[in-house]
Amino acid sequence: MTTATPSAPTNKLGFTKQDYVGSKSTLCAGCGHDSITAQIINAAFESNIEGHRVTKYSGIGCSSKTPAYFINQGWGFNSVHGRMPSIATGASLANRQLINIGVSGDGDSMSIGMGQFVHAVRRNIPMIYIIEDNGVYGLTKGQFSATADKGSFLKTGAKNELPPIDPCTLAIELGCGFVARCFSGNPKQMNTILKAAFAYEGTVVLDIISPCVTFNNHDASTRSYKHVKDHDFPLHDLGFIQYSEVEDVDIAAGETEVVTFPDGSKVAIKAIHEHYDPTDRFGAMKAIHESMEKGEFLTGLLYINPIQPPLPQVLNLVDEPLASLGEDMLKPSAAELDKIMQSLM
Amino acid sequence: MTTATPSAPTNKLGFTKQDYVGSKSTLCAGCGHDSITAQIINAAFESNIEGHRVTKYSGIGCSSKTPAYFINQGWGFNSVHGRMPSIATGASLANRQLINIGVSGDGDSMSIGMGQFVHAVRRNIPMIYIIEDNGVYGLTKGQFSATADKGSFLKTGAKNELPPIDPCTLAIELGCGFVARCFSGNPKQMNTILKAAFAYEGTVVLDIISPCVTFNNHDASTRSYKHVKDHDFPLHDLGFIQYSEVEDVDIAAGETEVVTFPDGSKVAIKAIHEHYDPTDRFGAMKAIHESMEKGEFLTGLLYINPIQPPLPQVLNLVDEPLASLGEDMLKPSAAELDKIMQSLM
Amino acid sequence: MTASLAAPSPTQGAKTRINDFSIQVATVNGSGSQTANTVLLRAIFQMGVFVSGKNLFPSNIAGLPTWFTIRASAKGYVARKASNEMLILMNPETAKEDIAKADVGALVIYDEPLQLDKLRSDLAYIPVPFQKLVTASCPEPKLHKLVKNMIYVGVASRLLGIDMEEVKKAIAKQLKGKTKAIELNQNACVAGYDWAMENLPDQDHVKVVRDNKTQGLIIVDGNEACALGALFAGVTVVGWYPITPASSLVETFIEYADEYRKDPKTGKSTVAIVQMEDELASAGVVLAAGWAGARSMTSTAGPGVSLMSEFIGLGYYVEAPGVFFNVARTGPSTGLPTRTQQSDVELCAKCSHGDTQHINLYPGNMEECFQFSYDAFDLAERFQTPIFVVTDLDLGMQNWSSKPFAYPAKPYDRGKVLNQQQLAEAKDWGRYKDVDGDGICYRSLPGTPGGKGAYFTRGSGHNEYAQYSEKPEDYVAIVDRLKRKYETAKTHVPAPVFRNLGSDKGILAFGSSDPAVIEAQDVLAEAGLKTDYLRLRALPFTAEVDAFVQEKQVVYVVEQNRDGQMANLFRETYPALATKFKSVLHYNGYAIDAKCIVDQINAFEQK
Amino acid sequence: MTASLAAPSPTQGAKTRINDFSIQVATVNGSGSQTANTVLLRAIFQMGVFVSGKNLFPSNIAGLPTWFTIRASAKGYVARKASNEMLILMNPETAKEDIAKADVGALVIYDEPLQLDKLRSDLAYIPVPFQKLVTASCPEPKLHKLVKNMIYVGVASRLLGIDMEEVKKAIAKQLKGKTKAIELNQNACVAGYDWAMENLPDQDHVKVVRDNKTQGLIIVDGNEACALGALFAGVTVVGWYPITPASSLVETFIEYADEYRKDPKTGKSTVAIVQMEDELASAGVVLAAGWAGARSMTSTAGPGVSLMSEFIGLGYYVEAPGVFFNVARTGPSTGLPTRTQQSDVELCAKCSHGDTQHINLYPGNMEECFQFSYDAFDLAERFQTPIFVVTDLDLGMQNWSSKPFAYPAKPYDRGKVLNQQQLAEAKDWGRYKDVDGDGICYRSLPGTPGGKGAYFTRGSGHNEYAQYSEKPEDYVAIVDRLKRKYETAKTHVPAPVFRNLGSDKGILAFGSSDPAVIEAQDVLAEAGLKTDYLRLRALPFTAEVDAFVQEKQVVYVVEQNRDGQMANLFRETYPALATKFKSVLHYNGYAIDAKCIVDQINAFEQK
Ligand SMILES: Cc1ncc(C[n+]2csc(CCOP(=O)(O)OP(=O)(O)O)c2C)c(N)n1
Ligand SMILES: Cc1ncc(C[n+]2csc(CCOP(=O)(O)OP(=O)(O)O)c2C)c(N)n1
Ligand code: SF4
Ligand code: SF4
Ligand SMILES: [Mg+2]
Ligand SMILES: [Mg+2]
Repeated sequence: MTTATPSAPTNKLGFTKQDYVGSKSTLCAGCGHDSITAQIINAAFESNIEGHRVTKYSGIGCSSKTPAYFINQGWGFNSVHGRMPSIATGASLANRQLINIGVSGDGDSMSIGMGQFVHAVRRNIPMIYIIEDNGVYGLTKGQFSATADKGSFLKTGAKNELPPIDPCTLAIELGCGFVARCFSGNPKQMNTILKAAFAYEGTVVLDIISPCVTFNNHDASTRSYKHVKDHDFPLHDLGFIQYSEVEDVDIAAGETEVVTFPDGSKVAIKAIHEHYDPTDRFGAMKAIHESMEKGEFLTGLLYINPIQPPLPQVLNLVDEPLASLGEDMLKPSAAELDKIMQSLM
Repeated sequence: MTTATPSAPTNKLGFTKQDYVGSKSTLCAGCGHDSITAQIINAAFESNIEGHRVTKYSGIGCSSKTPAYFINQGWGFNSVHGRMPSIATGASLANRQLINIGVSGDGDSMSIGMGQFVHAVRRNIPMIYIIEDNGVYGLTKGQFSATADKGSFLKTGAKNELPPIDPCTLAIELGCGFVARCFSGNPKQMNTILKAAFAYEGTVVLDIISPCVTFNNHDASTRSYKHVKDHDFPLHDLGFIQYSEVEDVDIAAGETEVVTFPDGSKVAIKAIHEHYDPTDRFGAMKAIHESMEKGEFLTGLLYINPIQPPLPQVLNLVDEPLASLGEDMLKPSAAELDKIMQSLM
Repeated sequence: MTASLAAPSPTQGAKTRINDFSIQVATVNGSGSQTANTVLLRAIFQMGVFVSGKNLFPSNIAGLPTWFTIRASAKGYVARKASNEMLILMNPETAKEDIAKADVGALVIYDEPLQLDKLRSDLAYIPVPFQKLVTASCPEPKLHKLVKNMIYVGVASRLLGIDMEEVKKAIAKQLKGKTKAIELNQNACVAGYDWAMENLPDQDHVKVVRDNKTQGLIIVDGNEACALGALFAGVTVVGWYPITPASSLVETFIEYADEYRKDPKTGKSTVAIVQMEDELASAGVVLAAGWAGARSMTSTAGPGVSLMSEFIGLGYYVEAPGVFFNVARTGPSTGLPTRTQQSDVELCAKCSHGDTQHINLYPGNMEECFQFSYDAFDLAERFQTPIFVVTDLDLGMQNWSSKPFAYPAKPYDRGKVLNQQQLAEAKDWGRYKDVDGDGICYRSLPGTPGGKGAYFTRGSGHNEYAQYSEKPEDYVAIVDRLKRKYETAKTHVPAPVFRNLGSDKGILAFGSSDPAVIEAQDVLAEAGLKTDYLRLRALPFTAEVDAFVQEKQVVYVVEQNRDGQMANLFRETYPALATKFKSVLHYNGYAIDAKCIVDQINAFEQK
Repeated sequence: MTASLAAPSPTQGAKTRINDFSIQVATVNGSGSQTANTVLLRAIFQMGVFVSGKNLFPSNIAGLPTWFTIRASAKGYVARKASNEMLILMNPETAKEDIAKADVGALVIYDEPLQLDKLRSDLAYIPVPFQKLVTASCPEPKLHKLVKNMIYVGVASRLLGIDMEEVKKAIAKQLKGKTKAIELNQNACVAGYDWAMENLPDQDHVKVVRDNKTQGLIIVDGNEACALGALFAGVTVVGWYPITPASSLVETFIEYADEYRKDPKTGKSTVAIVQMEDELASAGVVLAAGWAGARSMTSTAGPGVSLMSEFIGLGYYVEAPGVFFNVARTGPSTGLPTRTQQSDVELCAKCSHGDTQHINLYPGNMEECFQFSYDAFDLAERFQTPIFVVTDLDLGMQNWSSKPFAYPAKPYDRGKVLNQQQLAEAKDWGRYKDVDGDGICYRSLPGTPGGKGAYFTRGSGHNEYAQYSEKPEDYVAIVDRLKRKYETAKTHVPAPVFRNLGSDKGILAFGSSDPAVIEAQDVLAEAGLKTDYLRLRALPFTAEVDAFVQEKQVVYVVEQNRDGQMANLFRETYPALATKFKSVLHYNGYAIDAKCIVDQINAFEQK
C-alpha cells in the first residue's frame, strides 16, 4: 500500500503522506500554486482520504496543471480552458462515490469559464472548487485576468482599468453553501479549511490567493511597485529570477499582515475576526467588499450555510455509482418494449 | 420625416410615435414581451431619441425577436444564442455615437449567455440591457430557465428543484451602476425607468418580469396551479388558448399586488418603498433577496451608483466613431514604416 | 355550395386516385391543428393505408402559417410529394398564395368567408361554414378555435370515404385518456362529417379504400425512436440543452425514463438527466461521464455541434466515449431552425481543429433510429470516442410508420475496461498502449479500488502511459494509432443496405433521403433507367461501400445540402474514382422529394 | 581540455562547412537563454550570413527543456535542418539524450561538470567551466543564472570566428537602452570569448566567414509582421483572447498602437483593443464591429477557432466583415501548444455548421504576413465576410530575416457601403440584393442619418430585403448568391507564386513549408528530378492554380498535418484530377525540413 520507508507515519487508512503526492511540479520555483498542492496533499493525508476515490479536474493554465502534482492514486482529467465544472458535473454524476477536487485559475474560472462556474455553484455539484487566484494568466505569460485589481500594473507597464470580479462574493450571491478564501502563504489556515472542505457535501468555493512570482507584481501600493521598477535590474525578455518560496505566515484572527514577495510586491492579507459570523450572508458580502475596497484580502471561512442538497441527491439517483449499474438494472425487458410498441400502434 | 397622419402628436424632433414602431409582432397574443416593446416605443418617442442612432441587439429566443418590432429607423442585429453582449460591445466600440439597446431573455442571458452578461456589466458597455424574464425558454417550448423559481412547475408537471439566479442582485454584485426591475404589466413604472435608462451612460441592467402566457404558469402558490390543472380543460398537444393581454396595473410605492394571469397563475409584484435607498449597495441586495424569499418581485429602480465610466471612455477613444475615421487618421506614413523597418534591422 | 363541386374541373373524368394522393392543410401554428392533422393521418393509417405526414411549421410559437402534408400511398412511398390533390385552407393570411400554387384540379376545402372560389377556375372548391358548425357543436366558446380544426377532419373524412369509427378511435388514441377532450373533439368531427354528408355531393378525385398494409405497424417519430434506443441501451447520464429539432429527443427520453428507469426497490433513478446551461457544458458532461464509466449522451443540432467543436476534439484525443445526437436542421447559422437539411456532414465527420476523424451513424428509418441509437453506446465504449448519430428534422420530428422495433437482445459491449483484478494482474499497463493492434487501448475507471489503474487524462500531448509528453515520436505514435483505430471501426459500423435493380449506375444516399430515392428509382426504372442504390449508414466507409463505388460506372450522390458534402468525403476517400461521383442536391429546407432526384439524374444522363 | 578537441573525430579532415551549419542549444526555459540565442543568431546575421532560428520551447513558463536551433546557410536555406554540426548543452536533464541523438562529428560545447565526454567517442567535446567564468565576470550572484548563457555565446563566437564587435552590437540591439544589462551581458560574453581564445585550439569543422547577404534585411517574426500589416490597414477594433502562439500578434500590435494610433491632437486612441473573456466573445466583437463599419480583427489558434465556429457561420450568413488570424499549432485539442502544424486547413475553409465557405489567406513569408494582413481588411470589407489569415507557430513566433516591407500605398478598399446621400438616391435598395451580379450586395452602416438604410440583420432565414423569411425560394436565392460571391473571390485573392524548374511534376505547398520546399526542390534537382513548385496563397483556388494542377502529371501536396487536409480540398475541387494529388506530410510538431519532403517524393517516384 505504501511505497515510502516503513517508518514514515501513516494515517488511519495506513497510508503515508508519500501516498498522496503526485508527479514532480513543472511550475516556476516559488509559484504559489505549489504551496496549494502541498496543502492538498497534507489535508488529504490528514483527512484519511481514500486516494482511489479521488478525481481531479481542471481546465487550462498553470493552476490547471497542478492536479498532476498531487494524489497520484486518484484519476485526473485536465480538460479544456474554462470547462472544468462541466467535467466535474459529468463525472460526479456517473459515480457519486467519487471525491471530486476541481482546480482552476482565475482566468480559467472568472473569464472563459464564468458561465460554468456560476452554474456549477447553482447546481451544487459535490466538489471542492479551488481557484488558484493570481490575478493574471500565468501560462500565457501574464495578461490581466478578471480578478486583477483595478489600477494594478503588468510587467509591461499596462494598467488594469476594470474592476475585479470577486469569486467569493459572487459565490455567496449565487447561494453557495461553503465559501472560503485562503492565501497560499498561510498553510495553516489553508490546511484547516481544506480539511473542512473534504467533510462538506456540496460545492465548496475556495479562492486561494496564489501569487504568480513570474508575471504578477500584484501591488497593493503603487509606491512599492515603483520601488521595484526603479531599483531592480531590468530582466531579459523571458528571463526572471528564480525566487525562493515565499516565507510562510500564520495570521491571527482579525489581524492584517502585509506580505512582501521577493520581487518587492506586497499583498495585504487579513484573517477574519473571531466574531465574524460566517452564517450571515449579507453581512459577509458587505464585510468582504469593504475589506477589498481597503485593498485587503479577507481570508478564512467566509460563508457557510448548507441549505441546498448536492446535485446527485436533487436528482434522486440510486446509491450505487451509475457507472457500475449492470444491464439488468438498465435495459427494460422485451415485454416492456412490446408494451411501448403497442402504445404506438 | 413622419409617415403618420399630420395630426398625430410629434416629439421635439418632429417624430410621431409611429416613427418608433417596428414590424408586426409574431409573438403569442398576450405575451408579456409585446408590452415591453410597446413601452420601448413610448419611452423612445418621449425621450426624443434619434431613431437612426439606435442599434438593437439580441440573442435568440422569443424575447430576442422583439428588436424587429420597435424603432424601424434603427439598425438591428439578431445574433446567436447568448452572445448579444459581445455584439453590443463590438458595435458600441465601432461607433460610440450609437444608442445601444440590447434585448435578451432569461435563457439567453442567465444560461448560455452568463459569461457575456457578467463581462459586459464589468466592462460597463454603454447600453440598456433588457432581460425579458419569463422563467422559461419560450421559443423552444417551455423548458425551465435559470431564473425559474425553485419549486415551480412546467406544464408537463416537471418541477424545478434548483434555486433561481437573480439578474438584479447579480448585476449589483458585479458593480453595475443602474439596476432596475419592472413588470411587463406595469407600463407606467416601465416607462419611467426606460426613460431614465435612455439618459444613463453605462450599462443599465433591466430585468423585466414578462410572463410567457403559453408555457409558464409561474405560480407563487401551488394551490392556484393545482386549481388550474384540476379545473381547466386539458389542452391539445401544442394548442393553447389565446389569452388577452394581462390587464395593466399601477402599483403604488411600497405596495404589493398579486397579479393573476388568464391561466390562473399568480405573481406577486412589489414596488419599492419611497424610503428605499437605491444608492445603498448591500442594503439593496439584502432587500431584494429577502423580498424574493417571500415570493415577491421587488420592482423599481433598485440600485444606482454610476462610479465606473463606460468602456469607450476607459479606452480613451477619439470622439468620432472609429467606423468613420479616414485612411489619413489610420494609416501611418511611409516614413513611419521606414522607421519601424530600421528598428528591425 | 354543391355548386362548387359541380364547377368545371379539369380532372373530371380522370381516374380516381385510390390510396394515392397528398393532402395539404394550411393553418396557423399554436391553433391545435397539429392534433387535427395527426388524427386525420392516423385515421387513414387505421384504414390500412400507408401514410406519412410532414409538418411544415414556422420558427415561432403561435400565430404564423403552418402547413401539414399527408401523403397516402398504396405503393408505400412515404417521401414528400411536391403536388397535392386536396387542400384544406384555414389560414386567411396564406390562402391566396396557397390557391396560386395549387395543382390543377385539386379539391380545395376552405373557410367559407375567405371566398376563394373566384381566384382560379381550374380547382374544385368546397367552402365550409366552420364558424356555424363550431358554434353548434361546442358549448365552450373559448375552445372554439381548437375544435374548429376537428371539423375539417370530419369533412375530409366524409369526402375521402374514411370510416368515422376510425376517426373516433384516432382521436381517442391521440388524446389518451383525456375524456372530456376526446368527447368534444369527436363531436366536432362528427358535425363536420354530417354536414358534408348532407351538403356535399360525392367526389371521385381521391379516395381512401380500406387496405391491410398497416397491420401491426406503429407510428412514431425519429426522436422518439432514438430516445427508445438510448433507453434500451441503458444510458445513465444525459447532459443536454434545448434546441429545435433536437429537444424532443431528450424530452421523450425523460418521459420514458420516468417510467422505466426507476429502481423498483427504492424508487430512485438509474439515470441522471441534467439540462445544462449550454451545449459546451452538455458536451463536457457527456465526455466526463463517459470517461468515468457511464453511458452518456446529448442531443443537439448544428449550432450546438459548432459550439461543442472544441470538446469533441478533446474527446477524440483523450479517447472518452459519448453519444452525440445531431438532429440536423437548415443552416448556416440559425438558418431555418424548423426546416430540414443534411448540411452538417463534413462538420460531424471532422469536427474540431487539428486532425480529427469521427465515427458517424446515419439511420435512415425508424427501426434504424432505434437500433443505431442502441448501437451507438456500444461503439462509443468499444472505440472510446465521441460517436455522432446524425438524423435530421425530417426523420426526427415527422410522423413515420414503421415495423415495431425488434428487442435488442445483444448484450451491451462495454469495451476494453480493466477492473480491479485485471489491473492487479496487468503487466506494465499503459492507458494508451495498443496491446491488440486494433488501435484500441485498455482503460480503467475512476474509483476502481486496489491502488492500480489511476492515470491522468489530458488534452495536451501524452505518451502511451498517459504521461505528459511533447516528444515528436510520442505525439506521432498516438495520432497514428488514432488513425488505426478509425480503420478498425470500418468493420464495426453498420454496413450499407442495397436496393439493386441490376445496373452499373449507382445511387448513393443516406438518412432521410431514403424514401425519395426508392420512389425515384422506381420512376426512373419505369422510364427505362435502372439503378442500383446503396444507402450509406455510417462513417468510416465499410468494405461494401468500397466495392459498390469501385464497380459502378457512375455514382449519383443524393444529399440535402448545397455543397455536396458527402460527395466531397467520397472524392477525397476515393481519389481514383472521384469523377464517378455526381451530386444530386436538394437544400431548400423542405424534405427531399422523388421528382427532384429523377430530374437531376435525367439531366446528368442526357449530358 | 584541449584533449577533447584533439580526440579522434570522424570529421577530421572533412571539408570545413563555411556559413553552412546548424547549432542546437539545449537549455531550460525561463533561464534567459532566448536572449542569448537571439544574440548569437543576430551576430551571425550581422556577419552578412543568412541565418534562421527555431525555438523549440515547452508549454510551461520555466524549468523545462528548451532547444534553440540556429541555421546558417550561404545558399539562403532557412528551413529547419534535421542535423546539427554544433551542440551547446546546458541542461543536465536532457544532456544524455541530446548526446545520444547527436550527429557524428558534431562539436559539443557543454557545462564541464556534466562530464559528457565519456558517452560517445565520435563527437568533439568542448567542456566549459561556466560556473567559474560566471563568478569571475558578474558581481551580482542573483544574476549568474542569466549571465551564464551569455558565456556560451562568447565561446561559440570564438570557435565560429564571429567578430566580437558584432556580438556586442547584437547585445545592445537586443536589450535596447538597458545600459546596465547590456554591460553585464557583454562582459559575460567577452569572458567566454577570452577563455576560449586562451584554452581552446582552433577548429575547422564549422566556420562563419563574413559575407554580404543580409545587408538591409530585417529580422522579424510573423506575428509582428501581421501586427504591422493590421496597423497599416487601419484596424480600429480588436477583440482578442490570449492563446499560444497567437498572443504576441495582438500584444505586438498593442505596442505599435501605443505609438502610432493616437490622435496627435487629442492624444486619444484611434483603435479600441479589448481583451475579451474568451474567443466566442472576441468573435462577436469582431463581427459586430465590422458590421458597424469598423475594421476589426482577432488573433487566435485552433481551440479558439473551434470555439468561434458558431459565430463564423453567423458572419458568413449575415455577411459581416472581420479578420480572423489563426496562428496554428499542433492539434487536436490542446495538443502541443508550443509546436507548429498546418492542421486547421479544412476547419478554416469550412468553419461552422451548414454549408459554409470561407476566404483564407496563407502567407508564406514575412513580407506576405505583412501584406496579406493588410489585404485581409480590404477583402473582409469588399466581400463582407469573415476572412481567415492562417499562419502557424513557425511563421508566427520564430525569427525570420526578410526584406523590409514595402509601403502599402494602395488606398483602403472599404467595399460596397452606401452613405446617406447614396441611400437617399437608391431605388428599392435591399441589403441582400445582388445588383452587380458578383454576389456582393450593398450595405449601410448603423448610425447613418437620413432615415434610410436601416435594416435588420439576422442569422435566421431572410430575403433580399433582410426581412425574415422561411420561404424555400428566398433561402435558396441567398445561399446560391453566397456561393456566387465565393466564386467572385477567385479573382480577388492573392494568386499563387511559382518556382518552376521546368517539369511536368508539380509540388504544391503553402505557408511555412516554403523554405523546406525550395531546398527540397534543389536537392531533388541535383539528383536529377526537376520539379515545378506552386505556392498556394489563398482559398478559393484561383485560375493559376487551376492551370497548374491541370497541366502537371503529378502534384505533390506538401503539408504539415496528418490527414492531408489541403489535398482533400484539391481532390474535392478537382475530381477529374484527384489521382494526381499525392500527400507529402510532416506532422510531428517540429517545423518541416527539406529531407522529409525529398524522401517522400523519392519514395513516390520509385513506385
Ligand atoms: C480555448 C482556449 N483559449 C485560450 C487558451 C490559452 N490559455 C492557456 S492558459 C490561459 C489562461 C490561464 O490563466 P489562469 O486560469 O489564471 O491560470 P494561471 O496560469 O494563472 O494559473 C489561456 C488563456 C487555451 N488554452 N484555450
Ligand atoms: C446555440 C443554441 N442553442 C440552443 C438554441 C435553441 N434556443 C432557441 S431560443 C432558446 C431559449 C430562449 O429562452 P429565453 O432567452 O428565455 O427567451 P424566451 O423565448 O423565453 O423569450 C433556445 C435554447 C439556439 N438557438 N442556439
Ligand atoms: S508563470 Fe506564474 S502562475 Fe505560472 S508557474 Fe510561473 S509563477 Fe506560477
Ligand atoms: S411562447 Fe411565451 S415567450 Fe414566446 S411568444 Fe409565446 S407567450 Fe411569449
Ligand atoms: Mg491566473
Ligand atoms: Mg425566457
